[in-house]
Amino acid sequence: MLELLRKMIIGREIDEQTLVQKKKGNIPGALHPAIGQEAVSIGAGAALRDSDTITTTHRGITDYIGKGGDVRAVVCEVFGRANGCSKGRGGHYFVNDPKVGVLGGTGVVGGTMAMAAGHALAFQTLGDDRVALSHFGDGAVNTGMFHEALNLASIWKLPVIFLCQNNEWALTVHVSKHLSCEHVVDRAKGYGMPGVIVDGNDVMAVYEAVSQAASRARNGDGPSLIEAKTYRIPGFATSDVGGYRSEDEVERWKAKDPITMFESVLLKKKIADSKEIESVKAAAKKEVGEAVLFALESPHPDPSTVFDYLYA
Amino acid sequence: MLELLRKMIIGREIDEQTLVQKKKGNIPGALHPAIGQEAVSIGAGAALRDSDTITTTHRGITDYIGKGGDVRAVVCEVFGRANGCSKGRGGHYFVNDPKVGVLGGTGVVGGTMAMAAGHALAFQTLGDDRVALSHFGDGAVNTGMFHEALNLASIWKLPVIFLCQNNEWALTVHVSKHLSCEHVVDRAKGYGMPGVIVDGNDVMAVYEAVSQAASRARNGDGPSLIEAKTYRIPGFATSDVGGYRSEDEVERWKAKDPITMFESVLLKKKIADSKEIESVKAAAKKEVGEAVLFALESPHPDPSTVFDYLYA
Amino acid sequence: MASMYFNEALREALQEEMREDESVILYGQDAGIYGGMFRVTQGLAAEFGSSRVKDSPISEAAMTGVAIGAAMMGLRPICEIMFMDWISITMEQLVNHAAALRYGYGGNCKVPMVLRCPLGAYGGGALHHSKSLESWLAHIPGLKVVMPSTPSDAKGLLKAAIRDDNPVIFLEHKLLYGTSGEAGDKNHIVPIGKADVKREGSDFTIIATGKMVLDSLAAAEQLQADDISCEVIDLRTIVPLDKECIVSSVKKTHRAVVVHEAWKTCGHGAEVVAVLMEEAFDYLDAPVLRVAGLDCQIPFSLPLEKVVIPGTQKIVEAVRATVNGD
Amino acid sequence: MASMYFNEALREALQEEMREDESVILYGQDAGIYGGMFRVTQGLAAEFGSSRVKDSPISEAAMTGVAIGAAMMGLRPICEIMFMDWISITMEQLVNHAAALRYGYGGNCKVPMVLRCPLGAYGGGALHHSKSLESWLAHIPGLKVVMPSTPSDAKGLLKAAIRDDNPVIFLEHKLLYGTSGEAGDKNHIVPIGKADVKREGSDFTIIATGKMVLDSLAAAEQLQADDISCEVIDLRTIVPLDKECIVSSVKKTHRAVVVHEAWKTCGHGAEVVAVLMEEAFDYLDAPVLRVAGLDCQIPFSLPLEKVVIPGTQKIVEAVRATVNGD
Ligand SMILES: Cc1ncc(C[n+]2csc(CCOP(=O)(O)OP(=O)(O)O)c2C)c(N)n1
Ligand SMILES: Cc1ncc(C[n+]2csc(CCOP(=O)(O)OP(=O)(O)O)c2C)c(N)n1
Ligand SMILES: [Mg+2]
Ligand SMILES: [Mg+2]
Repeated sequence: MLELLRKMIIGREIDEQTLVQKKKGNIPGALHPAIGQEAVSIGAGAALRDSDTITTTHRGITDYIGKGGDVRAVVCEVFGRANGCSKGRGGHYFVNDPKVGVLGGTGVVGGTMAMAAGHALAFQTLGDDRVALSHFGDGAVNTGMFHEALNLASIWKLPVIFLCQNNEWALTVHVSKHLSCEHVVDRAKGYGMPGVIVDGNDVMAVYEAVSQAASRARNGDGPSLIEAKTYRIPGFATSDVGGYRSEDEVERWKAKDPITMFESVLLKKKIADSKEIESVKAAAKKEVGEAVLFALESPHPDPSTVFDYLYA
Repeated sequence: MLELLRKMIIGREIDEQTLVQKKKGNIPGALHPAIGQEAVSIGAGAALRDSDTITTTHRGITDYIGKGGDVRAVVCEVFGRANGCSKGRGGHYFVNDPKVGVLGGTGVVGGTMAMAAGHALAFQTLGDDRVALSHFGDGAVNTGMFHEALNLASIWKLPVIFLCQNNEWALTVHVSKHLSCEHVVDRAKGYGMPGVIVDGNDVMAVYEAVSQAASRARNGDGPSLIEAKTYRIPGFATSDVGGYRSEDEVERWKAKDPITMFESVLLKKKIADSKEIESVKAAAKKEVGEAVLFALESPHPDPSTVFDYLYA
Repeated sequence: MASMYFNEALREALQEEMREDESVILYGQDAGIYGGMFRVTQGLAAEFGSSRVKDSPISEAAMTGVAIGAAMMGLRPICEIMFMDWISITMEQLVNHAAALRYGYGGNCKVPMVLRCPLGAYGGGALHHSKSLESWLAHIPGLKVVMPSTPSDAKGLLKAAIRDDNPVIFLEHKLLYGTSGEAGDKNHIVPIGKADVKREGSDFTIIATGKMVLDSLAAAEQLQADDISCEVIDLRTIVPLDKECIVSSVKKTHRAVVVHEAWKTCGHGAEVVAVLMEEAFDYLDAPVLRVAGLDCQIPFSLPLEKVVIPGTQKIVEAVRATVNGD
Repeated sequence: MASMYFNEALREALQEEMREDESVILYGQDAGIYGGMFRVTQGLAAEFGSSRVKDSPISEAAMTGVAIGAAMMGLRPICEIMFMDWISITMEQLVNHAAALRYGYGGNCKVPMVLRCPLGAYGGGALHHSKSLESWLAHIPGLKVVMPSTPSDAKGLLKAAIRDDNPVIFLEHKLLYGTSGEAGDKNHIVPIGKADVKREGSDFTIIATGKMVLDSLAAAEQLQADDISCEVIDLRTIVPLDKECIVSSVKKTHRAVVVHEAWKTCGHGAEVVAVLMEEAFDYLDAPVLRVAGLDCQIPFSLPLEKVVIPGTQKIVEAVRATVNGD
């Protein structure tokens, strides 16, 4: 359980420290921090095996960490370095680590949802009991891709889990203004699959829900839809100029910080004492800090290699 | 009510007679007859005003007739003649008659569903009380477009009716093999709109359901989803080589022919006697027959006009 | 006349047309309350209200389809697709419906819609936020495709696009939003289909679009030092293409390069080359080369992005290579 | 070796590869039990079962996405899009994912999928069942684009496409399905990226693809009567383009036309012209013209369709015009 906490903090630290580096001008492009959503990413990853796969989104760094992705590789990638997990080609949009089944991120909302079903089709066809999980946001629920992927996965009974990180906002549009039903899972019946709502700030609750969906999938009973209710604390990206939501709202959710909440649980259940927790925190902070320094010193890709990896 | 019968027979006759002409080699391309589905097309059209609009599909001739479309214009179009409703450009895929709000057909499954919502957006913005209706098949329910259009129409509360002609087959794939829920309307909740199942071979039932949805839309209460359960009697198109469904199944549905059924109702309720019905039939047959002869004698478009209507 | 930013010029065009004509409405993801990812629609929701300025769900295909339907029924909708990379989602609605239905319905409708779309690399956008796909759109009969390079053209062309009775794709390079210049008054309209000679010259013709016009002007400046006098033509509209303008320039200069940021293979530069082949072959003293994006997915790393995306230096080199005949 | 139809040759390629390699699977709308709209997959569901041959719902975007994911995880999926007009629905998955992810993931995956797609006008298909959109695909770095003209090339190229480790778009002209010829045995592979000289000639080069190769051969035959000896090059693959083959032919003949059915503006013919401009300018005695589909939505009426879609007669005229220099 301390491992869950550790990973949540790693995810948080990567976001925090890269935001600092971004401000310093050391990172090109925008960043999409997932601060506040760590319980979903880490709980989901923990419920899966290394050989299972996940796909994710533009906000996928912590999802990648949850699945066991390498810290240095992703931090170097955020900085666009040659030793990043995408060799500097992708940036934070394209997190991937095939060794632990992260294949992977995208910049297109909804873009990897059918891909996850494709992973699952391969598992089904090859006759093994692996499962695929697709992370996506509430905004993605209105893409045609969401619909096509869930319908297809259902009729082909694919071992795939659709996990919506409903963080209440699609950039600057509130879920109540873009979604035509109250809960994302109100759509589950239309795909003939179970739909479960879970507290997305409770890492154990997410772990449980994903575990159940995974066994269902492994048993050949097909896909599931899980809606994790959570919240994005920072701006939608580093380009966010704000003005679309209240400070109050943000503060209310800050009070439900998934890391703090999980710490209390650990303390209350006497799984760890505060000293242990502090040392996990310090170690995580240090690991990420070192990764950032390592990244800053890492080489940029050589321009002469620009076409590498385009074709196999 | 006799008018409903008349239009159903007109639709049927256009299909029957153009199928004969197609066999004779007088019509290019494929045809997509809607025989067996007339009650949906005609019932829906009758429930709307001339100023309301419909969009339709590749199988839209009878939908067009139901909305009051001109017989000669569409028959000439099926033959690709210069005086057709699309000036020979579109064939049966592009039925349209703006005078009575048919705008219109498409060859792309799902392709006009958002367009119908767009009609509705115009009505809403212009502040009038017109409504738009989108005809589509069960196969279209799995397109991303279905999903995006229904969600968007719902959150914007557009005065649009989504009417699924569930004829059990998407070409050669049975609805149970392509749709991940039992009924199309099982998806309605996910779009926050009412979902109503109606006997699609009962013209009055369709009329009722569409009338209700139309008043709802006119009252500013937003879109509805209606599922009309019906059946396509002939092949999916003139290119169908068969082999995917049983003769039995087809025979069972032939016994529920919407035209015969409606005739019995008219007789039973003494709204018409069999003589009147026969004369409606004869007149309809004659009208279509004359339209076919007229089309056969009509000129083809002049090649020098090929670019006409490309740009406004 | 006051100087303004490119995105302000666009906003002014929208605002003026919306004030003028009640049938003009607009929507897009985050285009309403927030004012658009690139701030183009800022303040418009406040002025015109949510019935005319809307936030849309992430549904690019339906967004386009809705514009088509609304346009048929008398509105002049303007729909914003946030990045051109995702216009790919709605190519079906564009090729089969927006561009096609007037023809398919035998002239019984028109589709006066504008689809606005930021495009181009802007530093670390990576594979999904950097593309220039104008060639796909130029390939579709029934569309018009517009791509301004200055605030003045941006305003004048957007006003023309809104008033046009056909579907117009309006392409805005992200790096141009922060450029500034005069943008003309309420009556400033730039006709669709007319190229503009942004710099006159006698020895060489550089044909460019969008942000590449600025890079071409910078290149022309450098080449002047070598005594190569470059004419820089800003196509402004890709469809319809102002063939007369480019052909007559090349008849004068006998040498040309075509510049665009989009991928080279099957990019619209190939079309311009083919047109010159067809209509100016006898006047050409050297082959017309293309300076274009490398045929590579667009990488995140800035040093790599710089290799893929063309700029002033590559234009200068191509002109020199043409002149030197190597 | 027995002669067979083009669609049978495709089926044989699928069948042989599926027998050989268990990781090859296929699906498409009506591709399973029914055997495909154009009968290409007939009998395959019966032989290989529903775990390897599936009917798909009408979900072109997800169909493509599933192929991408399955390919990443070790399968070699073949996905059929029933008409190329609807490939427009899945351009997003093709440009941003199929073609991009290997690059975006720094080489950490490969995407060995084939997307088969019938294209072209075939008499009364009208606006939504007639298009040829290969230029869009050729514009995307990371894809290969294949377009055979004979049963033999169809079989050999499809086998090569299935074995290729990259996403391959495989384009089949509907009017070719019913043509016949020898198709080679189990070991017959045609390498992707090699054009084929379908007829040798000394005076003129005709460069064509797909069904237009047959029309070009017919044109060459007619032109022989005028004593114009035409070489007919079948590109076979549009990406990668066999530049060497076309350039060396043009260096010999000094005159060329490029022929395709796709719309002219920004069609791939423009790319071929631009390549000849770049690499064979000094050898050209006349401008390289394009014989291509008119820039018009494709009409239903047969007399109109005939105007829009090119054929033998237009090729003959273009060659004559080039030779006569008018
Ligand atoms: C197809 C597509 N349309 C629009 C965008 C621009 N965009 C990036 S993130 C985003 C909001 C996504 O919302 P959600 O799915 O809830 O994910 P979150 O950002 O909240 O994690 C949008 C609209 C995109 N990336 N892809
Ligand atoms: C986007 C798209 N994909 C595939 C097709 C080919 N196609 C034509 S009709 C059809 C089946 C449609 O089924 P349904 O929506 O139930 O309508 P029906 O034919 O039963 O009236 C298909 C797959 C198409 N026209 N458009
Ligand atoms: Mg969200
Ligand atoms: Mg059906």
